[in-house]
Amino acid sequence: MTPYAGEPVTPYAREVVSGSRFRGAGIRIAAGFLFAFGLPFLALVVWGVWSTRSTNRFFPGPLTIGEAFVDTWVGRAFLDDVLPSLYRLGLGIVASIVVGVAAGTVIGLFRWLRELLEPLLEFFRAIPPPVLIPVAMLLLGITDSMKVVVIVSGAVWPILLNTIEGVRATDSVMTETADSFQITWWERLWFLVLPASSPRIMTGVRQGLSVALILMVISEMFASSSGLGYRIAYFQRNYLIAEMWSGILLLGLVGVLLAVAFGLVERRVLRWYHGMREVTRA
Amino acid sequence: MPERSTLLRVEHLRKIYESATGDVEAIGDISFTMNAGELVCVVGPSGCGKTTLLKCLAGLLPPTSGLVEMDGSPVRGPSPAMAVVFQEYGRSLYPWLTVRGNVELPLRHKKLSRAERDTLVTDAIEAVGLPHAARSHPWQLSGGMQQRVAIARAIAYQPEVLIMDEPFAAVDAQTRADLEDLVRELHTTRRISTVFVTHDIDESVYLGERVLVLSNSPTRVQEDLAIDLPPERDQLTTRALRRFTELRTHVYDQIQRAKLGQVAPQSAR
Amino acid sequence: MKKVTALGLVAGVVFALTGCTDSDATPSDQASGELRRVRVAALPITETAALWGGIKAGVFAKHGLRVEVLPAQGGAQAIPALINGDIDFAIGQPFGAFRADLQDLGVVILGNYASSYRDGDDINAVVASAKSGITKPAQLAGRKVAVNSLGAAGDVTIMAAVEKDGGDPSSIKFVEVAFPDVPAQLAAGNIDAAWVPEPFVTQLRSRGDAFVVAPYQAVVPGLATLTVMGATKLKESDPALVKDFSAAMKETLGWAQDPANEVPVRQAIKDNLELPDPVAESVRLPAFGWELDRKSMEALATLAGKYRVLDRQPNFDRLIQQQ
Amino acid sequence: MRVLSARRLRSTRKVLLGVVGLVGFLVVWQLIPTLGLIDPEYLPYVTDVLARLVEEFRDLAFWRRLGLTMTAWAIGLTVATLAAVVLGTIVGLVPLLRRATHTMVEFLRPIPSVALIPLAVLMFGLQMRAALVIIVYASFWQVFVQVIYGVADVDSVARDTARSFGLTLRERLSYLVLPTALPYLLTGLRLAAAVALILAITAEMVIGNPGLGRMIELSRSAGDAVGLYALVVVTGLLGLLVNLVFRFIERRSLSWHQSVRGEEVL
Repeated sequence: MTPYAGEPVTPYAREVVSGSRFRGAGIRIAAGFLFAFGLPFLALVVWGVWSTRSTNRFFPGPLTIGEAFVDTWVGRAFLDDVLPSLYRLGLGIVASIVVGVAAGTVIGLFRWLRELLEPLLEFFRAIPPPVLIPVAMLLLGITDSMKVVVIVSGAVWPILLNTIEGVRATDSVMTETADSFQITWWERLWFLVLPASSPRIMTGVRQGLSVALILMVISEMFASSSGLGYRIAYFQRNYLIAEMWSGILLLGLVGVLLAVAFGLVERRVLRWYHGMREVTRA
Repeated sequence: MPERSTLLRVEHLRKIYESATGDVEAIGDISFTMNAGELVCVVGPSGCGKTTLLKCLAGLLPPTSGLVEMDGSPVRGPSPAMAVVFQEYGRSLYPWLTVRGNVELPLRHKKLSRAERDTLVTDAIEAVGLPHAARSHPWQLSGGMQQRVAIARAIAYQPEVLIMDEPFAAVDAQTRADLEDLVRELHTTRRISTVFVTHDIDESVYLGERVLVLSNSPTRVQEDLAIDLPPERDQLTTRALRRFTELRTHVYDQIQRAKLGQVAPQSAR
Repeated sequence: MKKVTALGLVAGVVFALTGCTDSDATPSDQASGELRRVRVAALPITETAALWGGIKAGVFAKHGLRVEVLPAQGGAQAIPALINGDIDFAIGQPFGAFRADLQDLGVVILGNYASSYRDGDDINAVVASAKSGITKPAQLAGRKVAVNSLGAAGDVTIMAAVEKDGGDPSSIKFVEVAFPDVPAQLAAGNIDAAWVPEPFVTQLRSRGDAFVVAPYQAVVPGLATLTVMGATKLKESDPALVKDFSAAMKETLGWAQDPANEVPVRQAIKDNLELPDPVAESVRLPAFGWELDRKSMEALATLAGKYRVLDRQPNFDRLIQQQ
Repeated sequence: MRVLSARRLRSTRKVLLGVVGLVGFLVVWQLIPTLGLIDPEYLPYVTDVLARLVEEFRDLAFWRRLGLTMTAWAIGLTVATLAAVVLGTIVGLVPLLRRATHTMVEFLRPIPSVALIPLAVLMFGLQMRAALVIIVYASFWQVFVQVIYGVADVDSVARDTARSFGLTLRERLSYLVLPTALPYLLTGLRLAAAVALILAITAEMVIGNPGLGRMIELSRSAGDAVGLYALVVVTGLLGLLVNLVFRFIERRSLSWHQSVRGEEVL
């Protein structure tokens, strides 16, 4: 039904796969594969060769790091360090979305509230979130909830501000339509306000995700005895260079997976939006 | 014609937009009545407050003074007895809902059984000729089809009055003719009372049983004209009738006079 | 509107400039250009008072050195800087040097800086919260104990002390808590006991928390807490500098250890750390001294090996280069 | 005229409400420790914090630290922007490169920059350079991605027109690509400026190179809650300032552009 929905709107994806249809799918797939993995592979090879010649002990080769990765993260460490981190991250993200969207909707709906809070919000958003770690430690102690609070305290702002903006900018005709059909408050929220602001909300969530990941790492670097951030800092303190790199790699993977998961959810939630944009662009 | 009862009564309606430094009088004094089952076209020069009038009728705007009465009780806000079809179909349909979802939305808070609701929705979508597109999203449809969806949504709501605000201003001529016929058809088959606001003189004469010509702002009713064309109308023969041309010319004159009505005192000075 | 803003800005600047203070200004800026510049990384803790005091007292200038103290958060930052040549010397815990040696980073220990006491009140201790009911080391088994940094001298000596007292060292749950955060965490019940240096030991005991053990004293009496480190490279390329610095260091530590100089040493704490004055006056200082106790360090490394904190032993012949 | 004064009235109301909100917040803050809801040791009185703030503002040492932080910020942002503009333009203009770098970019971009702190520390110890690595890495992607979007957004008709008139590469860059990509670039720059500030301060906190972030860490470890809160307020104000300045630049240089005008309509 929605022929355009499958297409993401990044400039990369907009690039239509070139090459004639008659040359066959095989070549196209091969070319796609080459494009997707050619450069990363090349980079790995160059890095590998370089590392065998270099004496810089802070840059081990990809093979060493790969080995360290398996040794370090496969097994118990995954349960002890990775899962708790991901749990806190997940909790933080969910809480940020709930708080951000709920508060953003309320603030967006009432003009006086918006004007009352605007300078405050601008200020709080501008505080670099890691700065709040010491404050959170003072108020909450060194606990899991403190880490989650730190994550939320940073990740909630882009979601909150984008929600306010999205709710505020709800189309006037759409609102009048809802008025004229006497749509109830809840239906209006669910069928008009939230969907209408969903593109902005999703933009906010995307920004919030990367902030949340950063704060997960930092909060663990400061006050923790477990977790991905703690481990990486620990490896560095003990000059376990390859292990440290493997931790960075793992964080990168978490980031990529988070981005992919978000992409899937976003495409689902905003199917109508991307579809509509494709149509208007055509 | 059977005897009709008064459905909508407007008396000395006045609307002034207030702003910090001065007031703008959009509607001066409008009075008219409308019977059940009538199709009344409202036509007037551009910028004469047609949309304001319509919003007052629909209860979306509170009038400054005067009275709007539905079935004998005053209108104080949006009422379930009215449904509005807006000019900007692209903005009045919700793009995140399917056609069916859009038509169904206003029915959700009506106390209807699931089956009743489904029947109403299906029936309305069929009535506007879109059963094949029920599961599409509005933005996948052409402009004309989108306006059909808006109409379907309005009739599924089962209002006593259907209010249409220049609904076809943004579609091309051919589609427009089709949609006009759709409105005529819905009116004749379902006897829905309709207020149709337009700036198009031909359209008002072709569609209406009555045409209300408005003056320039501050708006008054310039003329309340009965259209004595046969109820069976079609694009070719009706528009070719001599009476059609006469009526059209008459309305055109009225509108010109409405415009001059404001200019005249200045030139007299 | 804009004018008001601009006026406010000007007023603000004027206000700021009229009442200026500068808490950075140090009265003892050596003006002489003949002095050789040396960059030393040190932790911002009370023990560093000896270094600060020595500089102010002119000990280093006497040896032709102008010392710039760079505050390091920990050995982890200082040692890479040492290897890169960004700094010349670092004062840090010997355990960092062990780790660096195990990775062949090319770091040597040039001399001692501060040690714990063989008897009497030590400079650090494990303190347990009153409600935990812990009074002796064996009771730490199975409890949550905080150290400032996992996998270092703190947890190693605590495990040894617990075992010595008949407890199961492997069942202790160690967590990392920075020293200043310990009081609040103990009070909140997030941890049962914590290893802290002065002034926290006194502070905690006075509010009713229980002294459990001084792990250094109990396990390796007189263990070095801080040592002076340098890069092997520097030692080879500029032996004269190493020699001068070592001599100055030795003199400084002797100066600081002399009870007659306690006032300037404590003054250095007040000048350089944002500690309340009463604390600076009363904090217990370590034993300063240049001579390394190699045996105590070997004992520490052996214990670390025993408790699987280190998987190999550092090469002490290479690591320790007493000047 | 009418519209203008109506707008003025509205903006007065807005300012008033904003001030009320701010004052309300400060009062609530003052009340919490006063009523004993939170120990003043953990949440100090707002009056104490403001007094400390004034004290800091009169201390040259404070301005020196602030200068260090802002120097790292400015250098990092400049380096990142230059690199991102050059690379982004090249990659954005050549479709082949765009496809080839896609995987790489999509993998590197989400790596949280703070994960590189340990690496930066190992490489540079506690110098400003260590902080710069992190600042540059984080802000680079903000600009880079926007530049690619912008360069790729060049209207195809406009591009064909340019080609048919035989414009040189240089002309095409300055008359076609630059105007199209500029709004994107400025958006990226605004985002990057905010990110760079966050990381400049974070790096100082974690690595310990001198600056505001290190002052925050020191206040924390000294248990100086008043100083800590005062510094947090400073960072917030600083962030606000950076934000306002870059938003102003964006508005100014793009007053003709749809996206900016669109923002002001509502």
